[in-house]
Amino acid sequence: MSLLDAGPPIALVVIFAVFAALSSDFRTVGNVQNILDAAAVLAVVACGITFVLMMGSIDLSVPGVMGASAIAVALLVANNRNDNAWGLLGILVAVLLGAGLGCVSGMALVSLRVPSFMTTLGVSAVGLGVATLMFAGVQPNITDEMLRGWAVNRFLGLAYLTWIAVACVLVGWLIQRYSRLGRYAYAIGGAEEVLSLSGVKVAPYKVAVFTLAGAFYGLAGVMVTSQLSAGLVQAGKGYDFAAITAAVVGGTLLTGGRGGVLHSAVGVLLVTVLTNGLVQVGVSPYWQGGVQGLIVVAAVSAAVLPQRRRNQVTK
Amino acid sequence: MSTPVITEPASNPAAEPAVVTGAPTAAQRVTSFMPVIALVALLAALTIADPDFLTQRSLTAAVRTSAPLVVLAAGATLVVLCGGIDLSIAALCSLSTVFFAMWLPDLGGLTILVAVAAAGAIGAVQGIAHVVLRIPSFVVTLGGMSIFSAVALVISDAGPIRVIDRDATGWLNLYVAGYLPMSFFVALLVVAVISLIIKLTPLESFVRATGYSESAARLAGTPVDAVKVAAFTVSGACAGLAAVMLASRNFSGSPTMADNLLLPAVAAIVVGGTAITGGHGSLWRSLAGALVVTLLRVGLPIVGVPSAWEQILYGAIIVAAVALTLDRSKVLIIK
Amino acid sequence: MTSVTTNLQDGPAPVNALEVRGLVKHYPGVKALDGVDLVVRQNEVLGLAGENGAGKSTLLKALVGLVRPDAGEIWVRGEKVKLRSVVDAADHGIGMVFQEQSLVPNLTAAENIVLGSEGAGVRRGIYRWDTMRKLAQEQLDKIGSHIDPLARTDSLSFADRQMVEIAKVLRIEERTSNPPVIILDEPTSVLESAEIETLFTQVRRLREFASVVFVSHRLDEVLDVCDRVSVLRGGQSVGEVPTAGAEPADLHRMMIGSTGSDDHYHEGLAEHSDEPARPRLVVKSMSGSTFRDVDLEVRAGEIVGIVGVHGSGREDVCRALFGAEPTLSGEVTLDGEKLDLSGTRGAVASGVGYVPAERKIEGMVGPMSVADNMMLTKQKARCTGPMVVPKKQATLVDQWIERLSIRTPHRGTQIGRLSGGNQQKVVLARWLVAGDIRLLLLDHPTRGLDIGARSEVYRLMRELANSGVATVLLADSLEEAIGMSDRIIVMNDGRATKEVSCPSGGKPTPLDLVKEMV
Amino acid sequence: LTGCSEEAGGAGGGAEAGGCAPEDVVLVGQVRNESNPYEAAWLDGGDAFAEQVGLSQDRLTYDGDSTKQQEQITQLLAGDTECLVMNILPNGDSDTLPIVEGAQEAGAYLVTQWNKPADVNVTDYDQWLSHITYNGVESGQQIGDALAEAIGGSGGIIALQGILDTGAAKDRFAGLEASLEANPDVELLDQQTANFSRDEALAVTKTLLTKHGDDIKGIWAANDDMALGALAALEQAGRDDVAVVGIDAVPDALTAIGDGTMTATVSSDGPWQGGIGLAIGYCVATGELSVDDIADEDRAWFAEQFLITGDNVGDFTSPEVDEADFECDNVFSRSQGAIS
Ligand SMILES: Nc1ncnc2c1ncn2[C@@H]1O[C@H](COP(=O)(O)OP(=O)(O)OP(=O)(O)O)[C@@H](O)[C@H]1O
Ligand SMILES: Nc1ncnc2c1ncn2[C@@H]1O[C@H](COP(=O)(O)OP(=O)(O)OP(=O)(O)O)[C@@H](O)[C@H]1O
Ligand SMILES: [Mg+2]
Ligand SMILES: [Mg+2]
Repeated sequence: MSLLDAGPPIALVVIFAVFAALSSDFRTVGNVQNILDAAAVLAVVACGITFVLMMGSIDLSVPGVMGASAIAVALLVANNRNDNAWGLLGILVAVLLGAGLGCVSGMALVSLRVPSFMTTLGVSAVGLGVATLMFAGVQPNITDEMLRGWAVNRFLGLAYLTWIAVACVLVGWLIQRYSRLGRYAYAIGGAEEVLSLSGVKVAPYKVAVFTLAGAFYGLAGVMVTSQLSAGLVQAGKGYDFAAITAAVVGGTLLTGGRGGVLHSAVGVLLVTVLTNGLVQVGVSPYWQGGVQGLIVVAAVSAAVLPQRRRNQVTK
Repeated sequence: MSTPVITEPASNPAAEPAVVTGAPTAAQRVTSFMPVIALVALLAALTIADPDFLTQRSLTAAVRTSAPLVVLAAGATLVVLCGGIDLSIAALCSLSTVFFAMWLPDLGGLTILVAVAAAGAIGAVQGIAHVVLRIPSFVVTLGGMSIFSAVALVISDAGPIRVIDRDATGWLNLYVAGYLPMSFFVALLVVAVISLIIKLTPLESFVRATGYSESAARLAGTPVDAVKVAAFTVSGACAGLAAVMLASRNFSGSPTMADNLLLPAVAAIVVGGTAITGGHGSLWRSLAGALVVTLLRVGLPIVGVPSAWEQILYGAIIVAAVALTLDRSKVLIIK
Repeated sequence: MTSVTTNLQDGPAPVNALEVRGLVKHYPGVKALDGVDLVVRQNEVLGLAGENGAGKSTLLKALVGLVRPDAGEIWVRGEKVKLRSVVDAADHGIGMVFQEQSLVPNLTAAENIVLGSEGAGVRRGIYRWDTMRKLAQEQLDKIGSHIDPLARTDSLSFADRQMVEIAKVLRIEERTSNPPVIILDEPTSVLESAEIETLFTQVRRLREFASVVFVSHRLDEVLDVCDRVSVLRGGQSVGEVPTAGAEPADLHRMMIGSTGSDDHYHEGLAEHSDEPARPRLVVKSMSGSTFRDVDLEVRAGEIVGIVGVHGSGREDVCRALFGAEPTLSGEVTLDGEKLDLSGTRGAVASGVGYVPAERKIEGMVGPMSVADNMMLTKQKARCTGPMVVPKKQATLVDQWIERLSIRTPHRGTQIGRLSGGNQQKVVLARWLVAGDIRLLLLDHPTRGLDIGARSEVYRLMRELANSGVATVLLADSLEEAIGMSDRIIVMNDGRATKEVSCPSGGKPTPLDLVKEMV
Repeated sequence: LTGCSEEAGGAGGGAEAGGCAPEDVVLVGQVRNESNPYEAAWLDGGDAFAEQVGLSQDRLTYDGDSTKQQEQITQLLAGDTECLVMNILPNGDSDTLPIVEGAQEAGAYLVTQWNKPADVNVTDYDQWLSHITYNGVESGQQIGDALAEAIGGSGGIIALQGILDTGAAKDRFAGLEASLEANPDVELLDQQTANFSRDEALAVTKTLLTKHGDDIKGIWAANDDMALGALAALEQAGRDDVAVVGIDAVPDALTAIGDGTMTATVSSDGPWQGGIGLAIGYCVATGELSVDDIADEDRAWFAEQFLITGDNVGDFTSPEVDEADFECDNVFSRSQGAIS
């Protein structure tokens, strides 16, 4: 395990310890449960975005994809807007919608040869537009007991949604470790040209990775809908940068070929602990964002410090 | 100091006459004009959708509107050319509008310079943090973004600060030759001056070499760190100038005023055809890109596209625009 | 190798493993291939020689479907084929180890070996690591390598990675029942002599069941390992020779179309004044993370070679002297002044130049022009005040293109489009344009260069030395180190352990040095 | 630089109101986005009014992006402005002035709502017909009082603030502070911002619930979206003993009040707001009303608002546009007095 891998977990432990020392409210079991619950949605988003970052691409489509799937699921399961009551099938369709939008990002990347930065930004706008069309001015509220229950019911002290997130991290890790898709995503970030030289057609894998990521975002949109009992167009607002931050803090490189789902999970916990801790410690709301930014920069620089080399390239 | 004298090589029979020139081919010329072609195509489409859109007043308003975005994008283009990214420009711009509005009563006309200088200095600090701590620019400026927002909120007491004295920036609302808005003229000037300085000095090769291959540049003795810090400084200063334009347009400074300009500014750079991976691109491209983005932002709703469809169209068109403008021969692997 | 020849004479006319007829490939401004013919027989090692830019790599890439030829035919075992992709070529039993190492650094060796043809290693998209490891192990066993298949590739040594590449290319055997054709494009340019020996053992082993095409600029190697050599010049085949009894000079003559001199190292050019020149570079007990207490003195006009095996730390010493690697302690002076080693800028300002070994990544900026690459360092030479004067630059660049006979269509051509040797010349020229160079640090400056280009680089080094430049040379081979250096420092485990004086006329033998190195 | 002139041939100011034929009037309504019920209802109200006078409304949205709002207005004013009527929701206080100045210069009729810097006077302009808002201090105080009553006059509460740099957030919080003064036994345990967002309110409330636990008896939210987020957090924490109040009377909040899960909200009538601004502009543009005849206290006024609790929620569940509200002699009927 290299230092780059060890840095973020150490940072997580240190930050956790500091908050625990500063605030008695922070170090309660209830609060730890709360932190884990609060990390659930971000963890699922981070799972998806990690595969994209691993390839050296970037994904800004999170707000649009989550918004579209959040509204879609709210309109498909039992709700106050129409007579649909598709239950699990509705959730599946919403996740597939997310996957479809992700697929569009990937297709535009490989067929038009437009950088993912732009294709995903475009798809985000499209997703928000589609969500707004479906929203049509009236808030869809869900009455589906199962979906609402996911956020409310607990197992071993944690909400079902949190267990779903744990399952996603596990599945993500398995994909990354044991599937060709995951290993190729990793390889594409390491040396894309070598794959082509070895006769591997990378384009389908790239599309598949964006599709997979889209499915994770779609699920995240469903989870937000479950938490709020309502489908919001803004369900994914801010999750794009939060997830990228979490992944980077966790040790995934934006240039690709390094990091992974477990790294990002650590990053997610780190970011969530920070958000929670700053509130618990009582930092003024005005300063919270700033302090968080400062700590993220400090954490990353502490993690890369042992790696510094004279002629190292930092982009 | 000794000067090596190299004699002619003994035999060189196979030396072919140089038949090819380094001048760009016709195809390359077309690619370099693609951003302009995209701009014209978009304008034509908007005009077809609503013939009233193509009036002198309307175009004047559009270019005036685009001025702060052009300046922001121009500054950040330098950072992108060096292979980095500056996510803090919008937050820094917001912070600078607060600076400007706060300092104006005391400093008068000098405030413009002071605000630009302050923003430049803040940009430099980020640049130094990036090169000294060796943290990716994405992370440094992401941190900067939240820190600047917090500072702006606190010093402004979370509210807009009115600009009472409009004389200091009144000139920005004038028109050159009756038609060209002064703010856009200033934006053009910024693009032209920075471009010329880069073009006419070794900076061009410094910046590109840094962007294409930082390690090769460093081992060739190129002042990579200085170039990067300079790029962040200029990017910061441009955010400051954009702030002056926004504050003069809104008659106030506010801690969130420009926050939403980040993605449009980066989109402008990419739509112009500058490679997000560094090395290839130019400020002129970003100028055209900023105009495309502005036309999309104001044009679509004005010609009557409904809100939801406006977003869908926006998404589709920026992707199409990049498909058109990016010169793939300069960017081998598209990530 | 005689057995092959006998076979040819006695048996029925054998089908050639591979045959190329009249292959043509144009690039903008260059005719890379101009009607090349080539025959590769069964179970032979065919050498391919030619100057930098002669079209070797282009030809080979055409054989694995990476370059689509404009005209000409490719025949595989008597059958005309069109090769559209690497997979296509592999299906026909043709595989290639590329000039630049091409492994995915963050994957395991096993994955790299089976990459693109995982077969039973992947079932329905799911990796079966055990099978994968077994598959990889089979390939490694073929070449008798003992690498751990599950080691991450970037943790392997250079030589081991090369073994992985060969193991990987042998995977094509699983795709076809016919004996494969293995193409090795400059496999030795980055290897040490011991590693080269291992490689040659592999190549000879390959001949038992495959045909091999072997490219190297070290003609002695070519003659050593190949059965036959085909020579390319300017994109055309100019003939082939059996290696038995052939001399490097014969090959060289064919490559350049005229007689070359025998004295590659131009020892005759070495000027030796009687008075000892003043010391230019003085290094006193310099230590870094990979070297300790290194003392070094280089006089003006002197070429000092440093030799050592992989991991001896000589490369880091070189980089440290350029400020590209941190030094922990020690004192370095240049002409009596303390050298600022806090970064590369200080060294450059003091007249130190560095030519890195990794040309593609560290030496040049691929997408930029020849002119820009040449002028990257010495800005004053092309400027008046702060401004670049295009005319001044053009004159200067063209002058150096001619002096070093750099083959490029134009000074505005992207350097990435030149052949390796010509790229290297541009990188060297970078330090010469201003004429104020005092110390040159050359890390494998002739890696990948053809014999002519190498000879020119040697001549250049000599003339620079004669004009007073001090040179530190990490040579490509011991012969080169001995041939070029006035003195040789041997490094071992981060320490300078021995100094061998090396005047022309009193040169040590490679064996003398090897003894000191291990 | 020679040849600078004052402007690029703009239409020039001047309020010779009333020259427009009814069919020439162009109606524009601009809000942040159509993806929340309140603002979507606002634009629908505008459509209803436009239909009433046989016209149609141009619906503009700017994604809560101040610069985009300014850009759209600038572009709009660069077109034909002679009979242009704009009913605008400025994104923040700082966005009002440039819109006003632009309209004044171009000669378009402007009504703004919600956000206006206190020191800018509507009466200084003659194209800026009116500014309408709800009394944020009052609503903040009303729900504060309702909350205090719901928790029996004593106990701890937490507050969820809106976007910190908006006037609405500040006024409403000032109202809460006034309410706290009047209810000395109610203690403000904590206050955080959730940026008017349901999602953020959920996360913040969860954290505050673990921090303060059972001490929390009530949650004061600066709008209903955050109140609904807080309700979701309470549900997930298994707490049903906490009173929640909000402002805006969005349909979901009314439902919650009907269910008894939420305590109170304050009405703001989106459809009416969407129609009334256009109505005032239309009346002036067509000459039925003259700017000079509008009383000074009707140039910047608080619209009528109601505290909605379980007792009266039935009266508000289906807001209807009442055409009579938009008659030219009726447009100021909901005024609760001038903004002081
Ligand atoms: N992609 C390309 N675009 C343009 N020109 C090219 C390209 N690839 C090769 N060339 C040109 O074709 C010619 C042959 O190049 P090639 O790489 O085949 O030479 P080589 O014999 O392998 O040289 P070396 O010994 O240096 O590797 C050179 O002049 C080179 O500049
Ligand atoms: N990336 C690395 N990580 C850890 N150790 C390294 C790394 N690169 C080199 N080393 C170690 O540093 C020491 C010096 O390596 P270096 O490459 O300088 O050797 P060298 O003698 O220059 O090799 P060569 O003869 O090939 O030029 C060796 O012990 C090597 O194992
Ligand atoms: Mg080659
Ligand atoms: Mg080495």
